[in-house]
Amino acid sequence: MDDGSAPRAVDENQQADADNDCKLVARTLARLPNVVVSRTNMSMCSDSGQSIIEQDIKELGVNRVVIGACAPSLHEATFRQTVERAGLNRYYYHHVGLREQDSWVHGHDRILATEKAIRLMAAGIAKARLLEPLEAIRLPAEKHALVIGGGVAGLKAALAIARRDMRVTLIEKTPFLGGRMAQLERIFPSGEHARTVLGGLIHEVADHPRITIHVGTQLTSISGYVGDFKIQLTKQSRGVTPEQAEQLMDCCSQYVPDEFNYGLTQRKVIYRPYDGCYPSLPAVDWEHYDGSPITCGSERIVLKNDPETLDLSAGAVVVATGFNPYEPAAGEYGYGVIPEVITLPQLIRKLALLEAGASLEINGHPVRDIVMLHCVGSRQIEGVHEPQPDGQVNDYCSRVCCTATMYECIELKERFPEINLFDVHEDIRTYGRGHEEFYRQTLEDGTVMLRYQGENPPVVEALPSGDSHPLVVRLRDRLTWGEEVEVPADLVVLAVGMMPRLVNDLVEMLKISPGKDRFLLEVHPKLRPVETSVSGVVLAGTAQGPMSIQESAAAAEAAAAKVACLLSQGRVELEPFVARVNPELCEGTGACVEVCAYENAISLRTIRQNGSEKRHAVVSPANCSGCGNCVSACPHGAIDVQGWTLKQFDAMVDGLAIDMFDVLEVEK
Amino acid sequence: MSMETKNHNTKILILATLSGGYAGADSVGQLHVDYAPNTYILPVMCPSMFPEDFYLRAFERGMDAIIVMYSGTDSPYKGGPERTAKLINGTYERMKTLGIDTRRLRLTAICTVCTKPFLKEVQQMNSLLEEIGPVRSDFSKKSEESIVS
Amino acid sequence: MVLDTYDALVVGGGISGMQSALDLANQGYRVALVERSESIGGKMIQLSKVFPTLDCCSCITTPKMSAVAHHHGIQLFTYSEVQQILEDSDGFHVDILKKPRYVRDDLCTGCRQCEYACPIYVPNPYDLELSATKAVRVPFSTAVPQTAVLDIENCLFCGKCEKACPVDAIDLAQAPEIKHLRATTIVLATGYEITQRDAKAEYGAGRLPNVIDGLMMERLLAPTGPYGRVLRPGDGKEPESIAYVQCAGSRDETLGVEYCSRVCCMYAIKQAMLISGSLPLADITIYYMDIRTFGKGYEQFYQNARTMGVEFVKGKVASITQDENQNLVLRLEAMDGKPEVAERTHDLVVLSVGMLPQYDPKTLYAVSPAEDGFVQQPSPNLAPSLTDRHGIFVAGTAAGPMDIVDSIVMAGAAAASAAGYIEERLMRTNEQVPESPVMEVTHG
Amino acid sequence: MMGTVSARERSEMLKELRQQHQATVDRTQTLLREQKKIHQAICKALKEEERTAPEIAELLELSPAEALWHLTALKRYNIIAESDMRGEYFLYRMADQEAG
Repeated sequence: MDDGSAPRAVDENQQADADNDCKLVARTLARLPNVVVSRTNMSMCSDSGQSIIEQDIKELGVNRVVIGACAPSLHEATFRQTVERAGLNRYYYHHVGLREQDSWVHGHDRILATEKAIRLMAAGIAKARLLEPLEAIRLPAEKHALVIGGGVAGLKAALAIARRDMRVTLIEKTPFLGGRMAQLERIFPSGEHARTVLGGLIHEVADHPRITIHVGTQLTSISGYVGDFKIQLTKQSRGVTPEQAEQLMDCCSQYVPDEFNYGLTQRKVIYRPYDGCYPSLPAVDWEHYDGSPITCGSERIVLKNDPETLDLSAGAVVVATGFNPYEPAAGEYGYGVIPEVITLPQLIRKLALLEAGASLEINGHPVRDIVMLHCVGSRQIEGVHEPQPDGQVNDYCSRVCCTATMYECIELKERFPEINLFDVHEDIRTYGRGHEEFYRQTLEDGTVMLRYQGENPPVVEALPSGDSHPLVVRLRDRLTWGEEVEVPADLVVLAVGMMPRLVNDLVEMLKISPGKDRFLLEVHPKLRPVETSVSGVVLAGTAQGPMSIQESAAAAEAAAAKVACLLSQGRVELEPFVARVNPELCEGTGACVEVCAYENAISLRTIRQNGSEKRHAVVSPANCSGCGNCVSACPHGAIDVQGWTLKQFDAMVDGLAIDMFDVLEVEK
Repeated sequence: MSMETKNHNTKILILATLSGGYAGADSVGQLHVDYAPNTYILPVMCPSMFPEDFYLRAFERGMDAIIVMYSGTDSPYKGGPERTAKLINGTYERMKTLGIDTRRLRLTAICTVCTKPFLKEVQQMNSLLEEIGPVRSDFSKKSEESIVS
Repeated sequence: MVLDTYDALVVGGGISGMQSALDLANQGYRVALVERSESIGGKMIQLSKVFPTLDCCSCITTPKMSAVAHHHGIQLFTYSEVQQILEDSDGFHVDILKKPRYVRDDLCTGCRQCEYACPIYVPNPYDLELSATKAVRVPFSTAVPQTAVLDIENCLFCGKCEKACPVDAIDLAQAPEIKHLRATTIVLATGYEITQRDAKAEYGAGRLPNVIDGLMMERLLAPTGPYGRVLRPGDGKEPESIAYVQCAGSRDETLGVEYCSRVCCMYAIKQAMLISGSLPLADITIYYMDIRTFGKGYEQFYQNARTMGVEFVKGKVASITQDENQNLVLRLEAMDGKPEVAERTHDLVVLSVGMLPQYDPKTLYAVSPAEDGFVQQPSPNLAPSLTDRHGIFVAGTAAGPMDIVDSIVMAGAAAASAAGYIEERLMRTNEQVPESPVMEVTHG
Repeated sequence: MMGTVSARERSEMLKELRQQHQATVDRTQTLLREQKKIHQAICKALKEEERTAPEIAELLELSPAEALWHLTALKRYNIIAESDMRGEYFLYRMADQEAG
């Protein structure tokens, strides 16, 4: 049995991917003071690996555990639970990241990588000697979630959270719910009508007693932590009342391009995006309304936006801010320069606007030959594709465009059987359940398949007027073994990829991170696929990456499950890494209070001690962020962040500096 | 096994924030990009906790360079980055009086996916160390007295 | 009879089932998890590393297995199968058959003394029979639970294991047991099968030892694999030239499998990268129809593999035959850049086999399969985890091919749907307290 | 403490079980005899000198795949060990006694 007076450390060194000589590391570390046992194991995180740790704690009296393995973000929590199961305080555990920061990055120099492992572990052991038992901070949690985004992912997340007996506030930046899905017509794989399906979902959400909806609303500030985020929202005025709305809309004469139809049509600045939208009350487009009075009969009415501020607290935030279709640069495959080049979303709107039985025309000419061009704004290659203005190259696949293109090819053939279709692609990625069927149908319909190599993309050019066609698409076709092919076309449709909606303000406020592709980043695609690095902020849908409707709905429900895991018990546990004052050393200088940026986190109190009054600092753990501003400010060294003390850091530096000749076994 | 190779006599201490540099270093790991192994990364919540003495002591203990990879404007801690910058500036002043080359201490913002900036920082610091040598060469210029009281 | 009562029954202990169980139990629900094999972990625990992060697979899987095993809210039934399901106003009544391990799970510590003592070597299912194990064994090093199982079909009844066992856990008289339990809702996470290696006569009908499937290659690449390195099973040669045949069992009308299996492109590319890591001199060629690297970070992974020198050839492999040195001759049609039919020789061929449904869900669960044989999703867009039976939800590859990331997300979705269903039921029960008359439920 | 079954009772029980599972016992006994023969032959060959899987196959008149399977089996239970390479094949040798 261990009497607690002699701290011991055990090193469990997992060979993650190692070029490192783990066994040498383990043998060396075994020689360090207090180390009781030092092991290597292929998978310490497995159940059998964890039982070894439990056994060592129980049988050898080990009372500090250090593991060098993968990044602490992956398995630190796992091992804290392990030591807790064996009866130790969970904070008697220290995790050293040897995989991502050593064995995976120093493959060229095994000896130095091994030395690095020894030093990092020695530092970890040095810290472990000074670890103290800590208790998690338990705080009540609001069973209330804020969902940002009123598209299909936000709606699904809101409904799933509300069904789990929690309150939801759903906010949508635009004046109407529905998001990108509302702009679709028939959706794959079921063939259902998008707005019919969506309408059903919206009404379930709108009718739910635990869901509050705010449209025209954005997050303007957020503070706090999981379980208790203090949130401020700003809500734009609707601008019209139900009584005057229809008349005002009739009278309004200011038109702007209609983004619902991707600029193919115009709409008024008082508008409904589509029939059956929610809310049905029209709204004023404040961004475009020029402020001039609207003449209605004898009345001249000036519309006024009087944004309202709403304050609320929520336990968790779901980010479902969705995507934008890639907007090709002017001249990219002729887009914006040649009127006969449009995007796939535009084609979908164009076909929706076309009356049944009418023939397809572009720019006043009948359409006979259409080229569908894949991967516009997706799978871009540096040096081949022009970067976007900010230097970004979209090197990812957008998942849905292949199936969406096949699906449109089928619709085109159904409605205009005489049209010739040419599908120009690098690969056809109809991966989803039932999607291959659409590929096959497209082939059966007689669509001509042409395939280019990514490094050698096709070229779209205008033909001189008087030519049989307005455009020509040129490519080297791999299906005919590299033949140069020219396809004259009346219409070129660009299957544009997905881009995350740029929500920089929101990202900054929430302190979450975008990935290299600018989509919001999850902690780990398999271990924590919908969580962000900020506890209590989760991701849903295409804000995270390209997804189909089905995938967005599933991701949204997964996000809801995560929210339920966090909040359903009505309390959250926070790490105890907050400031702590040593009353023995505190002289009440107040230097700590001065540098603290958090309200009520640290304050001076007067206490009576041995008959005399003394001022000293007191920390309120729930308000403390653990930043440590106060630690460096205290002239008497009286404050520390629990679990991250200065003494521990000094000891770690000493650990890194150990003399290798003292600890290494000498080879005979 | 011998630990002696010719580039092995320097150590770079990297203090990296969990919300920034530490995650950035993990991202480099996920890409399996090789870099110099004389880099010792310690995770920190926010480097504003370190007083000037901490850095001086680390130099004294044989850290030849220190890179503080904080989260800059992305920091989740209010006031943390500003205070860190102030403390580092204070440390520079004290390094000057002690004769330690101030380029040995560097404050830089590294984000969770900043893999290229991370590698660049490590590479630049190593080039500097090749040029100016280990920290004890700075100390030997000064008297034997201890630098931290 | 008093029944064990659970909020949810999760059928299947692979990655989807484990994730669903954890997502439900972490919300405070009581969950029963039934797994038909000796250990949880599913197919995922057999894999080497996972794309696109190249994390070692056991680093992702084993902690989840451990979390499931230790969770207070989860009751684990391994080596057990659902026998019968009845439904009444209380929910589902389920009979579970606990198959005899012939080893007492309350005593066994997983020390493997029985395994060392057993004289009979049998093909090891965990290594897809590429290696050997014993007739009594702990299924694999990271198995949960760490309880031995005795394969009675290959037992000599020699008694050596009984003598070797330090805790008297061997019980050759063990009989199957039936457990009865009640659950409000059921999540089907029953997974998939892979295409049989002998499915295609053109590819040697499973008779060529050096034509292996993707899962076998996973075992060869795993650090715990049969040889501890990549060797070809036909004779132990270290291969210098390895070919991947894509869509071997998917997008193939002759097999009646018209769908894409979604994972094969990525696992082939991943394996190619891992092989070039361990055998830097080996040539690796991937013969494909379309490269479908559609997930987050996948396209970049594919481009990296191309940069690393993995050769991608667009071409359909018409047939595979073996020469006198056990090398394999591939006949290729419509090869990239060349109109003629070509022949190429490789040391080892990996068939990128696809995913097939496990079983017909109709018989036991009264849940309809779709035409592809996987569980039908009547509301595929907005409620992908719904089945056509009220109260039964589907997670992961039981609803068609998908990769691990998508399975995990869908497992979360199934957990959310199941939780919503449990809450609705609770609300209804609460509303039926004696004083008030039975009321219409407005939200349900 | 649990009550333990006496050695006598145990052997009685085994005898009964063997009768019940007569077909299995017959099959596994044949299998055991074959395996023992092969394993003894492999060990004898490897005691003479280190050999590759195809060499063992030729010596024992097995298919190279079968030879490899048995070598893998013996290696897994630390009876033999992998050695250096000869050409494209690994050699196998008897395991060090201490390794068991």
